[in-house]
Amino acid sequence: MIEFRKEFFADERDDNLNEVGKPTRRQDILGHVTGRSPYFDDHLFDGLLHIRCVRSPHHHARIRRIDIAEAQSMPGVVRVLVGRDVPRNLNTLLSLLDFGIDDEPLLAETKVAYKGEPVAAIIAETEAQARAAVARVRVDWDVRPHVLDVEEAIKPGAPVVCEVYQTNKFIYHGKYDHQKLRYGDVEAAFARADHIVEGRYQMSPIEQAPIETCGAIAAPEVNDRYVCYTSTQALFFSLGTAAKMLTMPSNRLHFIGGTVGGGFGGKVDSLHEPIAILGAMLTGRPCKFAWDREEEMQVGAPRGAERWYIKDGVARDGRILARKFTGYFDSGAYTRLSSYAIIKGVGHLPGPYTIPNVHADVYCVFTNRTPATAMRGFGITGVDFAIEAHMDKVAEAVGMNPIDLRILNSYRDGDMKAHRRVAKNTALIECCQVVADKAGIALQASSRAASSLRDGGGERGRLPAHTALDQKGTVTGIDTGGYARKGGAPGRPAQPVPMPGYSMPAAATAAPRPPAQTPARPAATAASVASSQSTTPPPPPAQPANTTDRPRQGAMRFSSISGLRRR
Amino acid sequence: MAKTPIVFVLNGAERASFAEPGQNLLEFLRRGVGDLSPKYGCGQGTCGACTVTIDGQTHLACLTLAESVTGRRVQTAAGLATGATLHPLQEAFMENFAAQCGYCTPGMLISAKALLDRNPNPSREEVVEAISGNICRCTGYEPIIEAILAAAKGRARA
Amino acid sequence: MIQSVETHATIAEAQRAMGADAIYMAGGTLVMRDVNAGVTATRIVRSSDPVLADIRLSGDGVTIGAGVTMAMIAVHRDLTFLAPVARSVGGPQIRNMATVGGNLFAPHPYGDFAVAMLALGARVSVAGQSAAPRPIADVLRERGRIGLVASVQVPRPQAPADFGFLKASRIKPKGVSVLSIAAYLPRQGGRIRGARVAFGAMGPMPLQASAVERVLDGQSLDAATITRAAQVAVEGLDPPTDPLATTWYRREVAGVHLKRLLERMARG
Amino acid sequence: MALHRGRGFAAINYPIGMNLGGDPSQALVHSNPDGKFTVALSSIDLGQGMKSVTRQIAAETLGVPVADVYVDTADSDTGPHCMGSFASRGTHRVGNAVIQAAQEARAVMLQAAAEELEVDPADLVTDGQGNIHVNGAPSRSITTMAACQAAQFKQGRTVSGRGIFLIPLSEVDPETGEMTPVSCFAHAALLVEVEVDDETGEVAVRDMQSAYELGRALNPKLVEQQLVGGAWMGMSHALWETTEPYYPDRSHGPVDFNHYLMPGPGDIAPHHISVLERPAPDGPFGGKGPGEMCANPVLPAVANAVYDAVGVRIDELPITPEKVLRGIRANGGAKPRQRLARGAR
Repeated sequence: MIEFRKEFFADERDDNLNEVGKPTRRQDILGHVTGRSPYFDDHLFDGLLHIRCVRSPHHHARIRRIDIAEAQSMPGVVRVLVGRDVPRNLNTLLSLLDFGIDDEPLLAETKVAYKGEPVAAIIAETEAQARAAVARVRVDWDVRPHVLDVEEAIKPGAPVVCEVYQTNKFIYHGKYDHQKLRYGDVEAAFARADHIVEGRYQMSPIEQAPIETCGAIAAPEVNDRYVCYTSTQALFFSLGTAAKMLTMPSNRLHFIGGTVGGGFGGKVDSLHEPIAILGAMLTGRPCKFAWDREEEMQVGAPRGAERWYIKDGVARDGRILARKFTGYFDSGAYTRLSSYAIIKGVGHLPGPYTIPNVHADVYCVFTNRTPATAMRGFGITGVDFAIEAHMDKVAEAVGMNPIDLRILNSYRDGDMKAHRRVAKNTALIECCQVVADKAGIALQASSRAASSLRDGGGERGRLPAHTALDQKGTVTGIDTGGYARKGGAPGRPAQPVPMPGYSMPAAATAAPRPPAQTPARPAATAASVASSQSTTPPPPPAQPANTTDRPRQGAMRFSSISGLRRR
Repeated sequence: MAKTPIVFVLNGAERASFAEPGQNLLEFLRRGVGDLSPKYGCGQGTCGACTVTIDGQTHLACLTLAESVTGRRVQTAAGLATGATLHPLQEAFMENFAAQCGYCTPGMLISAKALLDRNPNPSREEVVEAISGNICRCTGYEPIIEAILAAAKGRARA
Repeated sequence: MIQSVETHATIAEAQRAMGADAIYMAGGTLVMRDVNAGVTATRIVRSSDPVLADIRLSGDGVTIGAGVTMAMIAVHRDLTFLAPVARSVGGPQIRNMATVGGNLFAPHPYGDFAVAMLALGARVSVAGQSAAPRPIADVLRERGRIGLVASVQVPRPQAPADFGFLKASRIKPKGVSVLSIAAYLPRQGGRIRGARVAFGAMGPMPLQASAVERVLDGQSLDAATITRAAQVAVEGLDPPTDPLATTWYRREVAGVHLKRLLERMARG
Repeated sequence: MALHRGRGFAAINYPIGMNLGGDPSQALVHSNPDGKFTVALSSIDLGQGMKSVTRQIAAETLGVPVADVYVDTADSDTGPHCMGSFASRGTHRVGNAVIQAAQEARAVMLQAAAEELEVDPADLVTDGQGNIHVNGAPSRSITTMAACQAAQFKQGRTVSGRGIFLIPLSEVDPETGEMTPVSCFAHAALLVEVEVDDETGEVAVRDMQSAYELGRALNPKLVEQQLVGGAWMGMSHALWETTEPYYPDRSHGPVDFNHYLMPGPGDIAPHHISVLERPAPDGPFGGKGPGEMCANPVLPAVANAVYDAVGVRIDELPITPEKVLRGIRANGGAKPRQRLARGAR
């Protein structure tokens, strides 16, 4: 039930290749069908220890005291880990890319911000013994008010979820409490539109649900190194995160993975590797830390729920004149990757259409739920649902066939996009035409004749003469890293280097890697404890949780400082 | 806690090992016996990744008490091939691209084999029913159904 | 955490070995899940009593050992009326493991076979008790303290069309119950005599729909009767909200599914 | 009771890769003395086929049969740095890095061959079957094995190559959102047909017609795997999946696959796929990466189809029977729209 329509774009392709384009069998298929593909847990160790976490039963609570004495004396228990055992117990994933402020402990010490947040880890001879000991850790909780809805969370007086971000909003560019997209003037265009179409769209939190749950096994290796077998989707991301949190040179870690039982975005958070390695460091024995299915579903980070409001101004003939978005991304209790998903999502607006006026305010909101993370289509799937459900309403409002409406508004080669780059290599119109044809839907003559290669550019390729700007949501005193550099790039960001089809990618000049910083625990946690006691009155616009001159942290960082190669 | 000695037949060969009290068959096979082909997916009996046959009937190893296989015949995906010769289902799964991450594949193959062993020429509906206790997150099931039907057809010709 | 596993030769001995620190394991589909999660007793008690696997026909009834699996019922030539019920439980692997006795103890939303047992007016023999078998409704109500089930005695419908079963689930072909319904409608001279209708996943345990039974009794299974039965479907039911559906939804569709089941039975 | 058929449509584009920190990936390629190659990566195969597609890319670039290449993934001691397998970046980023590495190794192999054949390496071509010959003169040839043997045992050359792919770092303007978000886009359009039960609110997907444009299909069977499985996941997101059924309330969160709902093999519908290939100028052999975007059009298409069938707009996912039933009740019954019927204008 699949056909390859080679007649489309045939003159842009050289199909005379030896191996590319062939239905070659998968290299890994023999291992899969014989049950011999080595996933992380398919490595046997004598004396393997098992790790299970003690988790918060509350959405939001301060920790008065953690009593591990009884658990420590349970049969089979080798060691109990708490936050102070983690050399550097605060991290944000994208710190490896110089983006965001460390906001999340590996094991919570002073407070928990979501139900299921780990506060201790039991290391025992058997999994059953670890489970039994988990039940014997006594935590004295001071339960606090919590907030679960994104729009409630950003109201004044809402409980502060994450101490680093006092208004429950991630700070972009050290400047705004949301990411803006401004292209043209939507309000002016709404005033001259024939139809205004509005909608509200809500995604649900979704579990990546790989059949293999997340986990890692770490063991002492010869030469004073540690080997870590892991289900990670991003080997060096996990290695870098572990090196940072354990303050360990990256070359003392030997990560092995690469054969993973499904990921879909759920295996990038790098929570298992540092705990498993820490266990191996402190016990001198191989340690396994993996989620069971219940944890995978409720403690493992889901696709974050997004809420989108869309307002369109539409001309009688179906042309969309203006589109305005307000988006709330439910990041849960910590940042993980949601901050970046919004940047990716904003670069995607207003969808594959050429609309002369586009406006978006998108907020990364902290709530007392399981932190969100990547999932297949991260940053895009939710807003695509909103856009395309909305397009159906627009079609109805102007009385058009929904496919004709898409083709009429579709972007074409040469059109200017709202993120101020020219569209190229587009093919939306052809996809629409093929489906309409297969489904027996009669399109307008203009839709049938349309092409991604024609009628783009020109007037459609020019930047708007006027763009309405504003300073709404200004924040001061916060530095959230490279992407969040205060003021950002004033002019024209770097253009991509054009690359020919099969030629070698332009040789990249490797920027010198900055030397590893000596880890130092930032003052953020301690400083913020006091300020979060009150739920009222509303905190003023983000007080500095970190000073702008705080050195960037990290045992190993992937990115050259953003902007080093800025042109 | 006394461990229990267990003697059973795994993929045609007699095996012996010790089980912890309350240990499930999945953990016993993997860590006690070293057969890593059944996979842990849930420990709740809801995903089918640990499917094995016991005396020819499919069971969920995670919900089976290890000692209940004493004296019985267990088959896992690791025992499907005969020497270097793959089972027709394995060939069909390779040919039909019926696996992506491969993690559900061993359990899926065992469910499919149990079907073909009792019904060599199943309908599509019977295939669907036979794999309904095995969850796949990657493939959308269609290539797996196709592979099982193809294996059945190949066998019918042979 | 489990410290020991005991296997007893008879179900009566197993009954005697039970205690507050013990859990009885039959097919394992319910108990092993708890064992894996570490939330259970310290002793597992089992029984190898061959009588548990017996299926004995007697006149117009059948006695099914508590250890008989769903798969055994699904293929038994004298139990074809129960085959659709057995096939609705779990997937193929679960059916090879799950037992008739265990199903009586399955928590919401499981226990579809028990729904059928309730509709058929089955009686339950408890291990080590010489007293007469007890009505299943009592056993379901007291299932936390009833003791071990040895067997279930089930009347066999005189006509296959007298018994019907429906399970509504979100996933096909294997999904757990949004609700399930079993109806036993013996007919004499075209009139229903002694109607029994039971719902699953509509309360803390399988529940008998007395209001529906009252509407059906003495009537022929015609459109008007079916409509009236559907209207009172939810009387006496107490459906919970769970990840699959809300109380509201279950109440809204209970009558719809009852109507569909009764219409199917009316068609024969 | 009535079952109502409805059709819904959606069209999307999808950005390939991410624009954070240059999004780099590296690859190393080297040959054994007999001309059999290994590609060392730290990239991850989650099932999407990373090992398989990079193997084909390496073989194509080296000019050797695919059987002469194996890909080893994800050992941090041997595989060079890669950001990871996410953001649809694998095929595009890693593929480009493999091309660069394989080109370097190929250049050494051709140099070695040239020395043996006493010709200019620029005049040599590979036949993809394990031979190197002078362009236009197939008889003046040497096997890749002989060339690699000569390089390593006679000439003292390493038949190996290093590759990296890095995009220019891109700032994001805080005032306007100006940025270079990605390097290329994939596209899709999809029409779904559903059947809605107006007494229970249950929705069944009956048919899907799609067109996906994903650059060059580097391996058509791997593409098919992604598109079939991805569309299944899309309908699953649309109609079934949630970890918090009563969001933003956190109660009743599922903890197993009996309560975390995904369509079973009995819920799937025929999916008629058309693949269009407009090669990406910066993609490996023009490939883009179909892995993530294939699910996206299904979600809105299903929502639009439900509206078409019974006149109920569900703007909150997932589209449960309860939401549909409540909508039908609120409207005073099903209100079919039928705007995309066959032949409709």
